[in-house]
Amino acid sequence: MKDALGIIFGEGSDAGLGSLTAKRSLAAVPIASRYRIIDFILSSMVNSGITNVGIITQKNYKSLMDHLGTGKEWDLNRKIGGLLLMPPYSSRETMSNENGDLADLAGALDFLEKSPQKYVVLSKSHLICNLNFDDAFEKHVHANAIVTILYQNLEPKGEISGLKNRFFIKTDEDDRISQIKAYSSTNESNKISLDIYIINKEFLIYLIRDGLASAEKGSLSEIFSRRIEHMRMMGYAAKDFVARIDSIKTFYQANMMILKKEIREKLFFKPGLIYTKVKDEAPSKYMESAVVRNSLIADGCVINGHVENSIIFRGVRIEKGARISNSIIMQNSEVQENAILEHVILDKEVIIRQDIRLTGQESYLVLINKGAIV
Amino acid sequence: MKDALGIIFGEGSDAGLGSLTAKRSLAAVPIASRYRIIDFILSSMVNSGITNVGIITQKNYKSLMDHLGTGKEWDLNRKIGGLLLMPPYSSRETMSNENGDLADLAGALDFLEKSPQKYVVLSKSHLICNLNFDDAFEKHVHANAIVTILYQNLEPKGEISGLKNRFFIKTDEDDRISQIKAYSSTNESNKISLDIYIINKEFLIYLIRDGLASAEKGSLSEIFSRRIEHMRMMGYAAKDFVARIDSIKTFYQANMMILKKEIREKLFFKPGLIYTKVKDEAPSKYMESAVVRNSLIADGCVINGHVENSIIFRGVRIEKGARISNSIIMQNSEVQENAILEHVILDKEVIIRQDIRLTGQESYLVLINKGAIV
Amino acid sequence: MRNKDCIALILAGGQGSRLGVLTKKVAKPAVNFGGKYRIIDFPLSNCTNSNIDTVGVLTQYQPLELNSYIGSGQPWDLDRSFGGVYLLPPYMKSETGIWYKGTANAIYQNMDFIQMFNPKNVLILSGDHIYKMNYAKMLDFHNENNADATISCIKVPWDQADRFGIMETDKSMRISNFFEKPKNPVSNMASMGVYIFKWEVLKNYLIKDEADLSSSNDFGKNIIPTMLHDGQKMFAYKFKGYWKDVGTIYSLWEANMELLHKKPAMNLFDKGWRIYSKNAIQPPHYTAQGAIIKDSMITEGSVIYGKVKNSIISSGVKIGKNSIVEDSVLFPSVVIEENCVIKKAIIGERSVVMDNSKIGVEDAIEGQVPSKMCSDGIVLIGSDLIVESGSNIAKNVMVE
Amino acid sequence: MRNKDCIALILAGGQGSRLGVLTKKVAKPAVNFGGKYRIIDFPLSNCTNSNIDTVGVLTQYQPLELNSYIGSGQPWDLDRSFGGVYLLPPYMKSETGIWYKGTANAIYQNMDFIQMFNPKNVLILSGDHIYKMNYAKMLDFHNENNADATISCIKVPWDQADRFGIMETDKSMRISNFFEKPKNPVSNMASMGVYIFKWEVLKNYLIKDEADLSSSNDFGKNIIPTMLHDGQKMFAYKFKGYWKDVGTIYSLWEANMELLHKKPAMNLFDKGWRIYSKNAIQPPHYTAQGAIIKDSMITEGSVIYGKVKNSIISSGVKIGKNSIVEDSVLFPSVVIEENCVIKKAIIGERSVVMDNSKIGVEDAIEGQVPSKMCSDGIVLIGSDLIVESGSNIAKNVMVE
Repeated sequence: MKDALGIIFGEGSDAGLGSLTAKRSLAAVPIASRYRIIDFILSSMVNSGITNVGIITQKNYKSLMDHLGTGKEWDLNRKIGGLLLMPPYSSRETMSNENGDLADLAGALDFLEKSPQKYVVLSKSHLICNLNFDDAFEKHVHANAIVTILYQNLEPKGEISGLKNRFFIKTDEDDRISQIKAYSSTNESNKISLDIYIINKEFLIYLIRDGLASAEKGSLSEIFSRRIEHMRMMGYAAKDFVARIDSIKTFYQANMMILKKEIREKLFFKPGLIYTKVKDEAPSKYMESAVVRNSLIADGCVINGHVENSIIFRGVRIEKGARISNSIIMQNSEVQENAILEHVILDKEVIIRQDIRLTGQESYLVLINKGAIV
Repeated sequence: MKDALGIIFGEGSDAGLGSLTAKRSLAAVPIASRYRIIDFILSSMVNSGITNVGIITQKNYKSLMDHLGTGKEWDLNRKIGGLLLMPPYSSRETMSNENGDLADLAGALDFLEKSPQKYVVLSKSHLICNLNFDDAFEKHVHANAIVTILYQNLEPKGEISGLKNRFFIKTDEDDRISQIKAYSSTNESNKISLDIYIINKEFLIYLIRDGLASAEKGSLSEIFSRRIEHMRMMGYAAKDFVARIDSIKTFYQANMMILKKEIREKLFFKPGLIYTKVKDEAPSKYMESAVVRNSLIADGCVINGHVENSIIFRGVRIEKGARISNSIIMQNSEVQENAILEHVILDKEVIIRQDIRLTGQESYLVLINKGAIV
Repeated sequence: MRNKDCIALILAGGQGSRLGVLTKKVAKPAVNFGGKYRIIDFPLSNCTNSNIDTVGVLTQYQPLELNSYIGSGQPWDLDRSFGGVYLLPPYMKSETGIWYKGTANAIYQNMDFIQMFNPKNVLILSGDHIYKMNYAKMLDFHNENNADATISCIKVPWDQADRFGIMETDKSMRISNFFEKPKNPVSNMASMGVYIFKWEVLKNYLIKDEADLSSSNDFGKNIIPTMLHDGQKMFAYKFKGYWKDVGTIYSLWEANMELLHKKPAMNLFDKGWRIYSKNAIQPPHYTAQGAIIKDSMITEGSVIYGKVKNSIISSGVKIGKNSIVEDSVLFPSVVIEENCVIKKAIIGERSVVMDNSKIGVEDAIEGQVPSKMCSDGIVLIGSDLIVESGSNIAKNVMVE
Repeated sequence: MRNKDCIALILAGGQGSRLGVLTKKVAKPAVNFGGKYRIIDFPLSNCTNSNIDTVGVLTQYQPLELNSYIGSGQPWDLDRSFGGVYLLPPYMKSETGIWYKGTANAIYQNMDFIQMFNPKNVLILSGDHIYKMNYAKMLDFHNENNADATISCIKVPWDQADRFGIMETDKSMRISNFFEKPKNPVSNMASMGVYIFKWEVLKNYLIKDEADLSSSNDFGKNIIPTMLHDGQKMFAYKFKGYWKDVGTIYSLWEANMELLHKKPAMNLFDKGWRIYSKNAIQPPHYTAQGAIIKDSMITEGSVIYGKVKNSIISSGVKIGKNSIVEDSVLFPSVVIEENCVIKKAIIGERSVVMDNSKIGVEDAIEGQVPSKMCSDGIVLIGSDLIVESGSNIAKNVMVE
């Protein structure tokens, strides 16, 4: 797939992650003990042989920049191609998000034109997945498609929560797309778009230019839907695990799902590895009274308390007598003696003092802001 | 100087470089056949042993980002420290430049706080120079100063054009600063500030916080001037060549000055080398009818015409019979047969067609926009 | 020409034969340590943390794994434009090439390399010690004394002093006598094998030493005694802190176990002096419902279903249900299947212990010969081996 | 485990003794070429441009300059996390180490390295040719034929065919015969020393060849004839374009001069196939008021006051007033002072020709012995030399 470049939207326009995205873009939200959300789609692209990736960022992208650095960890510290962050043009500062995907993509026009590749793999950052696009790409080229939309089959139809912002497609027996339609309760298709596209680059450039001139709004799904008659669009069924993060609830669920063996073993290893920024922490240390069950633990932690069904990030300290269950504890947080946390999400660098008790529900998670002392 | 970090303002707030800065920051303006303006101050910092440099950018910094890349060419592709671009915070987007230097520096607060170094070398990007800060730094530490301002002696007083935005300082026999004053015709000092500062980091952090709380405005010169009674500020006389770019005129003059042997030999080699982005062009080729006199030529050019007193950037083609004098021809431009250019600045990728004649004056340079076909 | 104030050279050529099967395919400095490190991470990280950004690693024996581990030097921030890390094997000049004969000859053969940086001082290190040391402070001491050579030293127990180079100094710490492995030590100040030399001075001694055909071209046996004899200014720099030669199976095991102390002398959690290592690209480790882990260090990619006590678990290790691992060091990607008991073992990379096996439980088993290299009951299993279901391996056995 | 489809190995161990003083201190692939390149830039850039991102460079002879030139591989975008460029000198296994005996033995000794990447195919290159070639196309041809080996070949003049490995093929380009340096060549299709082998197949032949004590362990002499004899599927891939062995002083000079043609066969200005090189960190070159430059290539850091005709001027060269340089190749940082005449000379790095000197002007001068390595009037001056004021050096002389 040397002939494809990647474009990732750093923001999900529908990111409702509360204080987790107050000071960082969705792409930079920590997940799964040692990753940021963007690591998954970015690693998927790299593992598919893409060596030229542009990331469209809007606001709050300092933490994303800090995370990606020179791109070394994704082997994207390249002289030819590599990683490019595309900040908003000054001329675009007056535009608001309501202008839609094409306006966001306008910032990438220069990148698209200067890159030698002929195809574009385009995705939002909010998918927790481990995909390889080789097969879809080959089918795209072979079918002479202009756009290929990756989708998943819902079984049974419409059973996932949060479908209301999703698009469904209908395809014929050759997987050619005949309809793209926003979710409705009377939905007739079980093919839900992943919002990952393979697009011929020249066409994408045309679309951006054309869309800007006519001020065309909306998401790419809507834009493609309007043109369905005029262009050859194919579908491609992705069969791997994909979790979509668009709320605190889906964020929490995705973390908890990774505790499952069958998901964990695929998500981190197959078809490729998931890369992230290296922090050089020591191995985690289990002390005398540590009790840990069904949990993911990153490096650099010191554990002397109880941890169950939880996701523990790098450099966390859990003191004796502390009890943590069904919770997510982010980097460098500290849970002091005899504190009790249930259904809690601690952002980075939080301190929970002795004997404090915080209890949420699966339906109502307690979220503590970065750096807070409770 | 491992104990100092660097901060560079990507913009000169007084950048009046016309169309050269329409789509790029001042820091990214091409100069001297193969450099960008920021290369000089950035290389000076690197050659002084600074390994942690933050660059404060505002708008239009895509070309700057592209130029700096991973920081490899400045040996700043580091895991520990290295190069950090600091984009504006979203909370700062409503602020305008009129809020002054402290507001711009607010974007660097996080960087300042997380870096282990105790001192800051702070400069704007618009100085063409090759400096080593070791000696000034040692004096700063030894004198227990809070701020050291680098200055130059004007001989005779006030003979440089464009003094009206400059600040002069008065120092006692120990080089302690007793006055900082904006230029006026009755100026009593010949010590002109270079706007390069060595500052104790903790003090700078205090100043930014304090300044933000009180919405203090103005340049650092003004801010220091107001506090002159309360803090120990030292001067340091820099004796090397420094050219300041703040207009098309000073930009043109700086380029032409580099043609002088004594300036060229120091500026590019002493005390350190000047680094820039590598482009992998072939050596330049002089064809049969080439005539070149007193000119700087970068790699990748093919010269078959006449060139005199000019600055030729990478990848330029000059056809037979073309005559170029007292001009600056930027990257990948093409001057076709028998065209004549005098006192002209061509931005990148300009094409001058056969027999075209463009003539400016030293006092009125003809400036052709990027990509134009004339 | 640019100069460096001080560059470092790490002697990483030794075969490390006392580590038995652990160094069958890799050089000693590449041996795993502490769950996610290799021995050479310690001197390399010390250099980075001491602001020494130019390091030559002198390799000779089985360097492939070491080379690909060090790579561009990026994990230690040593991928610098002028400087950084260089791997220095022996090479041919004109028609001839010779392998490194001794520590001094290895440096002698790389004089051209050192000259590229024209350093004032060279720091000579060995690649087989576990310690954290600020070389910058030693360099300050060296410069303050205007010394020709400075040797870092540490107090060792008197009964071990005969295994080291032993120094006598005056009050100013100037060295008056140096004895390489003395039978009757006069002091217990032992050389750590960490030297700083003025390069101009060392250069001459290397050339003289090379010309002397009777010399064994060794720092401890030849260069240092000769310099001392010539009256060069040589100082001893006292180092306090954890320092451990991990040249034997027992000392390697012991150094690993010492990390598990409540307040270990070698603190890997110190953010002011990180030990860097090449990242394994593994997910967080997973501790299952029935697992019990106490007094242990576990790193990324491991999956633990069994019981782990007082052990070091490296990246990608799997420990199955009802298995017990105690007082052991499992190298990366080791698999312990179900219902095993592992005691006081070091198990090499990617080896698999199949279910119902016992390792290090019995004192002796007929047909199993204890290894001379193993002691104190330690079992050593090599890399890439498969221990079949229901195996029983006695204490002090080495499996190749 | 990750695999690579194809990795490249560059044989860069040769001494290149026919290049005389130019290879006294550096390996042949590190010799300067074309103003800002070294010979090895060509195979390395070809690899990058052909999307081959894993390259082993087999070094043996004087590798220091080559090593520090290649460094992390960044100039060729070969500083990759999995893959990139590796320098592969000979090393010791267990107690013994042997230097590379021949081209095939060099690959044999690095089988462990190759195995790390588990490639389907290996591309074997030599480090001493100037050419631009898309190896990806050759690989496609190799795969389409399901070949065990594919050898790139080029038509050479019949009178030179006896210097090459010569192939006979059928219509499908399958090789029927291969003659290493035949006295009476049956064809003028010469091997370029560019081979693609199926790794699984080559591995077996390397092992067999190593066991054969009578073998000289060479691809052309041993491996290829044996494979052919065994009936393996071997194809010839026809290369069209510029290809030059720069193994002699004359051919090196000639290849440089060919760059100055109006439309050179080796086009360095092609943006679709750049030749990468390590940057010298020099300012733009400066051409002074009185300078005259025609039909020449000049690169960064040079300062020209004199007259330059039909010459290659490398980075950092200074040419003084009233000096004339014609038909010459000046290596980096050469200084020609004032009033000199230099004709048909190759001058090594950093050498200084002091004022009023003449080089290559006289046919013969008493006391100066023409070198066997120089021909056609070419003068060769080594690196780091000083040619005193008023010197006069005759044609065909080599100065060490």
